[in-house]
Amino acid sequence: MKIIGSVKEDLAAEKRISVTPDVVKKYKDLDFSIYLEKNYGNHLGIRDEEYKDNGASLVNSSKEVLEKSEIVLRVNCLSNDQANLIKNQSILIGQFDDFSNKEIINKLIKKDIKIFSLNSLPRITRAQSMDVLSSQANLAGYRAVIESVEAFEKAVPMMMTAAGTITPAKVLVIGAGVAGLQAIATAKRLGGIVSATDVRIIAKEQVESLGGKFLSVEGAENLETKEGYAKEADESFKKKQTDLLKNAVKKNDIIICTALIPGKKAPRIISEDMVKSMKPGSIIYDLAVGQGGNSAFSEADKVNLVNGVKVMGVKNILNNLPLTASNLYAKNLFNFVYNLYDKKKKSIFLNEEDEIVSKTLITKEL
Amino acid sequence: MKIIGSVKEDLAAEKRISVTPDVVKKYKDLDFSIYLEKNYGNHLGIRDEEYKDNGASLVNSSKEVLEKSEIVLRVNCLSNDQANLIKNQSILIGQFDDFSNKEIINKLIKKDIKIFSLNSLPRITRAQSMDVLSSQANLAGYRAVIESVEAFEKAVPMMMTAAGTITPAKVLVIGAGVAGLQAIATAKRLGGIVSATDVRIIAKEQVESLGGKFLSVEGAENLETKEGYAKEADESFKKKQTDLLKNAVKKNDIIICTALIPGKKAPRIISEDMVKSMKPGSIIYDLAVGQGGNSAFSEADKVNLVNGVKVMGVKNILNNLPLTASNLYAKNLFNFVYNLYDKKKKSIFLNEEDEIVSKTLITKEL
Amino acid sequence: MSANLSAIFYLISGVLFILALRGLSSPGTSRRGNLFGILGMLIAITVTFLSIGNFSSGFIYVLIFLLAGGSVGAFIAYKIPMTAMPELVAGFHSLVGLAAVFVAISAFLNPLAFNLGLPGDIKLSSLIEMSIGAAVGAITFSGSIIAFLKLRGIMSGSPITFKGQHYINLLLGLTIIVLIFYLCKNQSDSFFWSMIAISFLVGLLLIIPIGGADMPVVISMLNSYSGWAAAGIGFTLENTALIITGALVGSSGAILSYIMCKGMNRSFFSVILGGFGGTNSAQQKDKTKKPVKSGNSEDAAFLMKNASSVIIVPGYGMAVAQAQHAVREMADCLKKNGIKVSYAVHPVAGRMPGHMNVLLAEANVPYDEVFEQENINNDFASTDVAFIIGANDVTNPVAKTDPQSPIYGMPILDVEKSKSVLFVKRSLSPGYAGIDNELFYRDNTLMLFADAKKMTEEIVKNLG
Amino acid sequence: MSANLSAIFYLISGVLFILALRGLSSPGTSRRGNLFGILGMLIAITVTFLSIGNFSSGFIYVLIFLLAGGSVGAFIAYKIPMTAMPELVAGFHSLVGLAAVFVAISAFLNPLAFNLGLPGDIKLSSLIEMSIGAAVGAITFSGSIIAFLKLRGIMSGSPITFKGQHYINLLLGLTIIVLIFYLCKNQSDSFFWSMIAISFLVGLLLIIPIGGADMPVVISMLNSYSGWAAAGIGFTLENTALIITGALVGSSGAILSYIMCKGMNRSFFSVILGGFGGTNSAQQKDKTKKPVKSGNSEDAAFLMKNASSVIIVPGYGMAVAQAQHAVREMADCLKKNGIKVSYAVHPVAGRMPGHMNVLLAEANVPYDEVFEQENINNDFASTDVAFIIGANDVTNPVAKTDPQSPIYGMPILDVEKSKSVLFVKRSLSPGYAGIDNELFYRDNTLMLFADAKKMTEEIVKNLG
Amino acid sequence: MEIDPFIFRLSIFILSIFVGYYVVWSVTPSLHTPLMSVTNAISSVIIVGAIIAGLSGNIESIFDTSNIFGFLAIFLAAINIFGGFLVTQRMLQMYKKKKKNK
Amino acid sequence: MEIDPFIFRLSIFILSIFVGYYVVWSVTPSLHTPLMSVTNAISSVIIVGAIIAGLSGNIESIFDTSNIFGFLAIFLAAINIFGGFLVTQRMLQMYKKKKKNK
Ligand SMILES: NC(=O)c1ccc[n+]([C@@H]2O[C@H](COP(=O)([O-])OP(=O)(O)OC[C@H]3O[C@@H](n4cnc5c(N)ncnc54)[C@H](OP(=O)(O)O)[C@@H]3O)[C@@H](O)[C@H]2O)c1
Ligand SMILES: NC(=O)c1ccc[n+]([C@@H]2O[C@H](COP(=O)([O-])OP(=O)(O)OC[C@H]3O[C@@H](n4cnc5c(N)ncnc54)[C@H](OP(=O)(O)O)[C@@H]3O)[C@@H](O)[C@H]2O)c1
Ligand SMILES: NC(=O)c1ccc[n+]([C@@H]2O[C@H](COP(=O)([O-])OP(=O)(O)OC[C@H]3O[C@@H](n4cnc5c(N)ncnc54)[C@H](O)[C@@H]3O)[C@@H](O)[C@H]2O)c1
Ligand SMILES: NC(=O)c1ccc[n+]([C@@H]2O[C@H](COP(=O)([O-])OP(=O)(O)OC[C@H]3O[C@@H](n4cnc5c(N)ncnc54)[C@H](O)[C@@H]3O)[C@@H](O)[C@H]2O)c1
Repeated sequence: MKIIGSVKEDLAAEKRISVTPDVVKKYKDLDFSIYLEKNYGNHLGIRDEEYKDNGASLVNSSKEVLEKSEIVLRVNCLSNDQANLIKNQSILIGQFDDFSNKEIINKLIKKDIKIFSLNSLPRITRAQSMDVLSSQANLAGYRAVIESVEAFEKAVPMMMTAAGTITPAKVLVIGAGVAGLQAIATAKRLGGIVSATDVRIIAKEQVESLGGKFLSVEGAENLETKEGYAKEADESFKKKQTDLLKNAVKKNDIIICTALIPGKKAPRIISEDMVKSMKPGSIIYDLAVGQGGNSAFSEADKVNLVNGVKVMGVKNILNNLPLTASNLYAKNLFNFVYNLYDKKKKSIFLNEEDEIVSKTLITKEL
Repeated sequence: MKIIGSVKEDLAAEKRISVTPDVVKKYKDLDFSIYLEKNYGNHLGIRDEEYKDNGASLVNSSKEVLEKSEIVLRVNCLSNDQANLIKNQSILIGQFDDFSNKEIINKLIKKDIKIFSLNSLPRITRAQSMDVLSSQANLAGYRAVIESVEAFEKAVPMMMTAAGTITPAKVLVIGAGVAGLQAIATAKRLGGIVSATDVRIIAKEQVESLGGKFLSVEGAENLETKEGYAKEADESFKKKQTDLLKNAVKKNDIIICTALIPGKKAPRIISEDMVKSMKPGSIIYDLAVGQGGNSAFSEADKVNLVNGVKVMGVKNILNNLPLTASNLYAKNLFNFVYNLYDKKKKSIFLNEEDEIVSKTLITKEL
Repeated sequence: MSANLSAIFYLISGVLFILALRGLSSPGTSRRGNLFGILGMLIAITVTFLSIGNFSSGFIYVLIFLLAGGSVGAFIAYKIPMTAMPELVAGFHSLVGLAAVFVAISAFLNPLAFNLGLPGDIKLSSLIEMSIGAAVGAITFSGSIIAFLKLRGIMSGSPITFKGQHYINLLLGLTIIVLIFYLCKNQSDSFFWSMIAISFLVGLLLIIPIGGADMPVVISMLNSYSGWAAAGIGFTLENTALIITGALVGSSGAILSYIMCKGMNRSFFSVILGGFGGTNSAQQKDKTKKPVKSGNSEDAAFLMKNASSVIIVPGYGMAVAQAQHAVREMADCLKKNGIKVSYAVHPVAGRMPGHMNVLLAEANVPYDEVFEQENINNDFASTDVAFIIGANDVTNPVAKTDPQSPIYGMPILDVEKSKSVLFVKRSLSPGYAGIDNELFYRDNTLMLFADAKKMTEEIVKNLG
Repeated sequence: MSANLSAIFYLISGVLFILALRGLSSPGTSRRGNLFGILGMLIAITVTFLSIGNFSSGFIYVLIFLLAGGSVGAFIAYKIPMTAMPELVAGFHSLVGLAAVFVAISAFLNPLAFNLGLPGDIKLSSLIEMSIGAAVGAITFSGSIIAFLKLRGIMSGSPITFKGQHYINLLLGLTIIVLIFYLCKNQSDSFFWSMIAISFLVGLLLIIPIGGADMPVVISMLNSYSGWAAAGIGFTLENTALIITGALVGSSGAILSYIMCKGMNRSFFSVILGGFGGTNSAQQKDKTKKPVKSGNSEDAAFLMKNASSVIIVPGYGMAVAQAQHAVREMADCLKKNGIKVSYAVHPVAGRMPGHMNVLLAEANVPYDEVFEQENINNDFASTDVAFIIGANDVTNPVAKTDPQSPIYGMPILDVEKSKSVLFVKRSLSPGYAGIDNELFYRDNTLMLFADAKKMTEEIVKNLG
Repeated sequence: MEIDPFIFRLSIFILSIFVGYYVVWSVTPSLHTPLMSVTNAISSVIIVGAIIAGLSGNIESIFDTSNIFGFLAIFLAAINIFGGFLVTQRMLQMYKKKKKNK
Repeated sequence: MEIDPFIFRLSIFILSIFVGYYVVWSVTPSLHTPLMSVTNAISSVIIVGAIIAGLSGNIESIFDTSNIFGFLAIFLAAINIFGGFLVTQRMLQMYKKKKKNK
C-alpha cells in the first residue's frame, strides 16, 4: 500500500484540494508514491511543476490515477464514474456525508473499499492534527466575519474624528464552537463590540478568553456531551434563549450563526420577527446554512434582503479561502495517513483497536 | 439665506448623501429650513419619516428643491438640468473637480452662484472638521483593506494550529497619507505584517506610531510642502524608490496604493514587471485609480487578473461604505455652513478674509 | 533621678525617634510617626529636668524661654502657608544650628557645670567634641539662613559662583581644623571664637553657589549637619539621647539628600559642591525664565493614587512611544484602587482620524471608558487628575483665546480645569501646530519629562 | 590589649557583621557581604586572644580545637551536595546552640574567670543573663536537631501533633522560669542543670509538631534563637561583639522567618505554634504526598533576570486571565536586560486553532518572536527558563510515555529540558485533558500559584 | 578592666547611624517634605543640652553668660520643637484629607 | 554620677535589633538561603565566649571542667564558622556563574 493518488474535485462545487506540494514532500519521506491528475492545483495558482519538483507524478487522466492508487485522497465524495474506476480494496479518505453520499458509499463498500470519513473523527487529543472539522470550521469562522464586514455598509471600528464619531459595530456570534470562537476573535480584531452565546456553559470562559461578552441563558444546564459537542436543548431552554436573543439581535449590526448539533438539523435560533427587528443595513451570516441554517431567510449561496437586512449564507465558505483551507486539509489528511502507517513495518496497517481508525471507517452499507 | 436644500445624486455613480437626519437637527437649531427631495435616503435605508421627524420638509421633485433653496448641498456636481434649475445667486457646496465639472461650473458662475468646492479646503487646524478629503480618505483606507482581504484567498492573521501554521499575510501600503495610515491600522488589526512607504520623511514616525514598518528610500529628501501635502519626486528619487519597492512588492501579499500628489496625476509606482513578480493570489488595491493609478494594470471598477495577481481599483470606494461616509460627509458640510454662519447676525455671511472661504470659493470661470 | 534611670529614658526617647522616622517612611503610618516623635521629645525634656533635679529659680526661666519659644514656633506653624514649607524648614534648621552653637559656648564658658573639667582646663576629648559641635552648628546656622533667603526670594535663587570657591572653602575648612588644634593646646578663648566665626563664613560660602532648584537637597543636607552637631554636643554632655538622635538625624538626612538627588537625576556631589548648579539654571534662562514644575513617576503615582477620578488624554506622543499597553495597565491599577478612569479622545488627536481609537482598542481599553470630546469636556472640572500623555495641541487653551494662533477656533479639551494636570512628554517642545502651550507653566501642572511608555511603566511600578 | 581597644575592635567586627547581612540582601553585593562576615569573625577571634593575653599552654589547646572544628566544618562545606543545604544549616544551628550552652556552663562553673563573682555567689544579673543564654541555647540545639532529622528524612517530615501540646510547652516554659528564679536564690547546681535539661525538652517539643514544608521558616526562627542566646552570653561576658551580633542575628532571623511566612502566605504564628501545620500537610497527603516547590513573583523575577534566554509558553490560562499584555510587558523588561525571549506556541494551545496567536497579536508581540512547536522544541535544552503561563496539557510529558493516557501521541513542548521551569497557574488542577502533569513535581520546576495576569504583573514589578 | 564609657557611646553612635540609614532608605518621595520636617523637629533634641546649660552653675548666679546662652538655646530649640512637629502634623493632615476623598 | 555599663550595653543591644530588623527587610527571596547560612555563620561569634571559657582559670589547671566545656564549645563553634562561611561562598558562587552566562 504505497501508492497514493488524488484526482481533481468538481471545480464548480469545490475549490479545495487534498494534496499540496508541501505534503507531497512529506509523503515522499515515508516512501509513498504520489499520483495526481494533471492541472491538479491550477485553479489555485499551483503549477504542476511544483508538484513534480517535490516528487509527485502527474498523469493525464483521473482514470489513470484511480486505477493506480491504493490510497485515494479526496475532499468530497467521488462521482459515480470515479467510483466505478477506483481499484477494489483500496483505501478512500475524505469528508463524506452519510446522507447525501449514501449511494456512492454503498457502491464503494461493495467494491470492498475501505472508506474513512474524517467527519466522524473522534474529538480526542491525539486526533487533533487530523481534525478537518476543526481546521475548516476555524477558517469558516474567520471568513464569515470578513465577508460580513465586506457586505456591511458601515465601518466596524470606533473612530473619533473631526467629522464626528463613528460608533463601533456590534457583532453577535451564535454558537461558540470552533467557528464561533474564531469569528469572535476576528470581529474583535476589527474593533467590533462582540458578544456571543452558546448552550454549553464552558463556552462562557472561552468566549471571555477572547475578550468577547457572553450572553448566558439564565438557568441553563450544561448541554455538553462527553465528546465536547452540544446536545439538543429542551423547550424551556429554547424559550429562554429566544427571549434573550430577541433583545440582543435587535441591538446588533452583524450576526454570525454557527450553532450546530452534530448529526442533527441545525437549530433554528433567529426567527423571522427577529430578522425584521434589526436595523436596515445589518448583516446575518449563517454558517450553518448547509445543515438547515440557524436563521430565518437564510439560503445557501444567496443574499436575501429582508427589510434592509442582508441574510447571507454560503454552502461551502471555504471555497472563498481555498488556498489556506487546502493547506490545512492536506496536512490533516497526511496526519491521518501517517497514523495508519506502521513505522516499524513501513507500511499501512489498519489497527482496528485504534479509536481513530475504528470510528472513521465506514464498514457497513448505509 | 436660511433655506437649505439637497436633491438626490445620480444613484448609479454615487450612493452618499449630503444631509442625514442627524444634521437636519443641527441645521434646525440654527433656524435653517431644510428641503429634501423625496426618497432622499431610501437607498441607504433611511426613511423619509426620519427626516421629517427631525424637521426637514420633503418635497416631491428635485425641481422644487432647487427652486426654493438658497444653499444647495451636494456630493458631486449638479447635472446640466439641475444647473439650469438652481436659483441665481444661491450657494452651492460640494466636492467639485475643476477638470471634469468645468462646463457646469462655468455655467453656474454665469448664474452668479457661489460655488464652494471642499476639495480646495486649506489643511489648517480650524478646517479639520470640514475636511471632506480627510474624512473620506480615512474611510477609503479602511475599506480598501477590507475589500482586499475579502478578495484574498488566504487567511491574513497568523494561526498556529494542529493542522499546521498559517503564516500571516504581508501587507504593503504605498503612500502614508490619511488613507494610507488608516489602511495600515486596519491591516495591523487583522494581524497582517504591515509595511509602508512614503516620500515624506515625517510619515516614518506616523507609520511606526501605528505599529507598521516604514520602508525608507535611502537619502530621500523631505518632499513635504508647507501645506502638508507631497511634492513631486525627482528622477533619482524615483529610481531609488523603484529599487526598494521591487524587492518589497515581490514579498508582499496585499498592496494598498494611496500615493497622491494633489492636483497632479497619481505617480506610477508599481510597474508591470513588479506586478508580475508577485505570488499568484496576491492583491493590489489601487485607491489612486481615479487619479490615474499608482499601479500598472489598475483600472477603475475592474478586477484585472495578471499572472494570478488581482489588481483592483474602484473609482468611488465610498459607495461601498455609503452610510458611514455620508454621516461624516454631512457633518463636514454642516461644519462648513456653520463657519459661514454669523452667530451674531444669525445669518450667512461670506467673510472673504477667512482663508476657508476664500480658498474654497470658485469665483472665476475655468 | 539616677543617672542610670535617666540613661534608660534617654534610650527610650531615642527609640521613639527611630520609630518616628520609620513611621514617616510610609503614608499610612506617618501620623503615628509624628506622635512618636513628640512623645520622644517630651520624655527627653522631662528626663533632663528630673535628672538635673535642682528646681531653682533658674527652672522658671527655663520654662519661660521654653514656652516663649514654643508659642513662637506654634504661631509660625499655624500661620505659614503650605507653599512656604521648604523655606520654613530651612529657617528652623538655622535655629537648631544656632542652639547647638550656644550650648557649645555655654559648655566652653562653664565646663564645670557639665563635668568637663575647669575653664581653661577642659578635658581634651570634650573640647574636641564641643568644637566639632559648635563648628558644625555654625555652618548649619549660616547655611540655613542663606537657603532660607534664597527660597523666600529675598536673595536671588540663581547660584552665585565665583572662581576658586572650592579652594576658598577648602582653605577655610583647614583653618577650622588648625584653630581647633590650637584651642586644644592653649584652651584660649580667641581660638574658640574665631573658629565659630569662620564656621559661620563656611556655611555662607557653601550654600551661596547652589541654585534654587537644588535647595531641597541642601535643606536635607543641612538637616544632616544639624544632626551631627547635636551628636557632637551629645558626646560632650555624655548624653545618650543626643548621641542617638544626632546620629539618626545626621545619617538619615544625608541618605535622604542622596535619595533626592537620585530622584532628580543629579549627582550628589555636584549638588553639594554647588559649582555645577550653574549649568542647570542657564538652561532655564533660555526658556524665557518661565518656571516649570517637573516631577517624576513617583509624584505622578502619588497624585493619582490619592485622586478619586482620573481622565487620560492620549495624543500622538502615546502613539509614537507605543505606550498604549502601558497606559491601559496604569488604568487597570488605578481602577483596582477604586479610582474612576476615563479616556478623553479629541477628534484630531494623533495623525489620522481615529488614530487613538486604533491604539486604545489594541490595548483592549473597554469602549465604554472612551469618550469623545463633547461628552467628557464638562467632566474635567470635577476631576482630580488629567493625565495627558503625548498630547499637546488638543489641550492648548490658546485655541480659545488667541485669534492669531493657527489653532484658533479648534475645540479643545479643558484639561486645565481639573485639579492637577500631568503632562507626559519628552520636552517642552510644541506639537504639530508648532505653538507653545501655556498650560505647561501653570501652577496645577506637573510636567513628566520622559518617553511616554517609559514614564507610564514607571508610574505603574510606583502605583503597585 | 586594653579593654578599650578590644571593645573598639569588637565594635568594628559588629559593624562588619552588619555589612555582611546588608551585602547578602542583594545578589550583586552578596559575595562581598560574605567576605565582610569572615573578616568580622577573624577580628573577633583575634581580639579575644589578644585581650586574654596569657598565651599559656591552654592556648595551644584552643588552637587545636579550633582547627579540628574548622577542618570538620570545611570538610562538610565542600562535601555536602547543594540540595542538602537546608538540613545543613539546621545542623549547624544545633552546634551554635550547644556551644552557647557550654559557654554558659563554663561560666557557671568558673565565674571567677569571667569576672562574675565566686562560684555559688555569682552576680545576680550575670546569673540571669547566663541562664537565659543557656536555656535559649539548649532550645536551639534540640530544636535544630529535630529540624535536621526531619529535613534529612531520618524522621518523618509530617508534623507530629498531640493533644495539649501547647499546654505542655507552656508548662515547661513556666518551669524554666521558676527554676531560674530558684537558681538565683540558691545558686544551687541542680537547678541549673535541670533548667538546661528542660530547655532541651522544650526545643524538641517545639519543633516536632511542625511540618516539613514549614522547615525553612523554622530554621530561620532557630537562627534567631541562637542569636538571642549569643546576646545573653554577651551580656554575661560583657562583650560588645556578642551583644551586637547576637541582637543582629536574633532580630534579622525573626524578621526573615516572618518574611518567609508572608511569602508563603502562611501565618507566622500558626507556623511557630506548629499545631496548624497539620491542616496544611493533610492537603499534601491528598496529593499522594508528592512535594511541589512553589515560589512567588520575586523568585520568578530573580530566576529570569539571571537567565540568558527565556521561552514563554502560553496556554489557555493566559487567555482566561487575559494576561497577554502583561506577558508582553514582561518580555519587554527581559529584553531590556539583554535576555533573549521567544514564545513557543503549541498547535493546540488554548481552545481554538490559533487562539494564542490572536492574543499575542493583540498584545503586539512581534511575529518573529513567536515560534511554532516544531521550530522551537529543540531550543528548550539550551534555554535557562521556560515560563509556562496557563498552559498544562501541551507540556505534559506523559504524552510521550504513557500509551494509556488520553493525550498519548500528541507532540508536546519539551519544556522540562530547560534549566528551570516556571509554571504559572492557580492550582495543581489538571487542564483540558483532565490528567495530572508530573512536571509540577520535578526538581527544576517552580510553581507560581496565582492568576496568570496578577502573577505576571507582579513579576514585572520585581523585574524593574 | 573597665571599659571607657566613650567606647560605648561610640558604639551607640555608630549603630544609630546604621539605623538612620535604613530607616529612610525606602521612604516614598511624596513624604520627603514631612520627613524632612520631622527630622528637623527631632534634631531639636539639642534642647536637652540647652536645658543643662541653662541650669548649670550655682543657684545664685543663674545669669552667668553660660546660662544666658543656655536660655537662648532653649528658646531657639523650643521654636523648632513646637514649630516642627506642628507643621508636620499639618502637612500630614493634608494627606489624610486627600485620602478620604476617595 | 557614672552610668552603669549595663545601660550602655542595653542601648547597644536595642539599636542592634533595629539594625537587624532593617538590614534583612528588603532581601530578595532567592537570597533567603544564603542569608540564613551567613547569619548562622555569624552567630558562631559565640566562639568569643568559648575562647574565654577555654582559657579561663589558672594556667596550671587548664583541664578544669569549665575549660573543657570551653574547648568543646570552641570545637562546635569552629565547625560552624568554617562550614557556614564556606558553604555560603559555594552557594553564592552558583549565583555568580549564572550571571556570567548572560
Ligand atoms: N487626527 C488627525 O487626523 C490629524 C491629522 C494631521 C494633523 N493633526 C494634528 O495633530 C495634532 C494632534 O494633537 P496631539 O495633541 O495628539 O499631538 P501634538 O499636539 O502633535 O503633540 C504630541 C506631543 O507628543 C509628544 N511626544 C512625541 N513623542 C513622544 C514620546 N515618544 N513620548 C512622549 N511624548 C511624545 C511631543 O512632545 P515632545 O517632543 O516634547 O515629547 C508632542 O508635543 C493636532 O494639531 C492636529 O491638528 C491631526
Ligand atoms: N487549540 C484548540 O483548538 C483546542 C480546542 C479544544 C481543546 N483543546 C485542548 O486544550 C488543551 C490546551 O492546552 P493548554 O495547555 O493551552 O491548556 P490546558 O491544558 O487546558 O491548561 C490550562 C491551564 O491554565 C490554568 N488556568 C486557567 N485559568 C487560569 C488563570 N486565570 N490564571 C492562571 N492559570 C489559569 C489551569 O490551571 P489552574 O486551574 O490550576 O489555574 C489549566 O491547567 C489541550 O488539551 C488541547 O487538546 C484545544
Ligand atoms: N459553510 C461552510 O463552508 C462551513 C465550513 C465549516 C463549518 N461550517 C459550519 O459552521 C458551524 C459551526 O462549526 P463548528 O465546527 O464550530 O461546530 P461546533 O460543534 O464546534 O460548534 C457549534 C456550536 O454551536 C453550539 N450550539 C448548538 N446548539 C446551540 C443553540 N441552540 N444555541 C446556541 N448555541 C448552540 C454548540 O454548543 C457549539 O458550541 C457548523 O454548522 C458547520 O457546519 C460551515
Ligand atoms: N477611490 C475612492 O473612492 C477614494 C476615496 C478617498 C480617497 N481616495 C484616494 O486615496 C488616495 C489617498 O488619499 P489621501 O487623502 O490619503 O491623500 P494624502 O495626500 O493624504 O496621501 C497621499 C500620500 O501619498 C504620498 N505620496 C505621494 N507621492 C508618493 C510617491 N511617489 N511614493 C510614495 N508615496 C507618495 C504622499 O506623501 C501622501 O502621504 C488619493 O488618491 C485619493 O484620491 C480614493
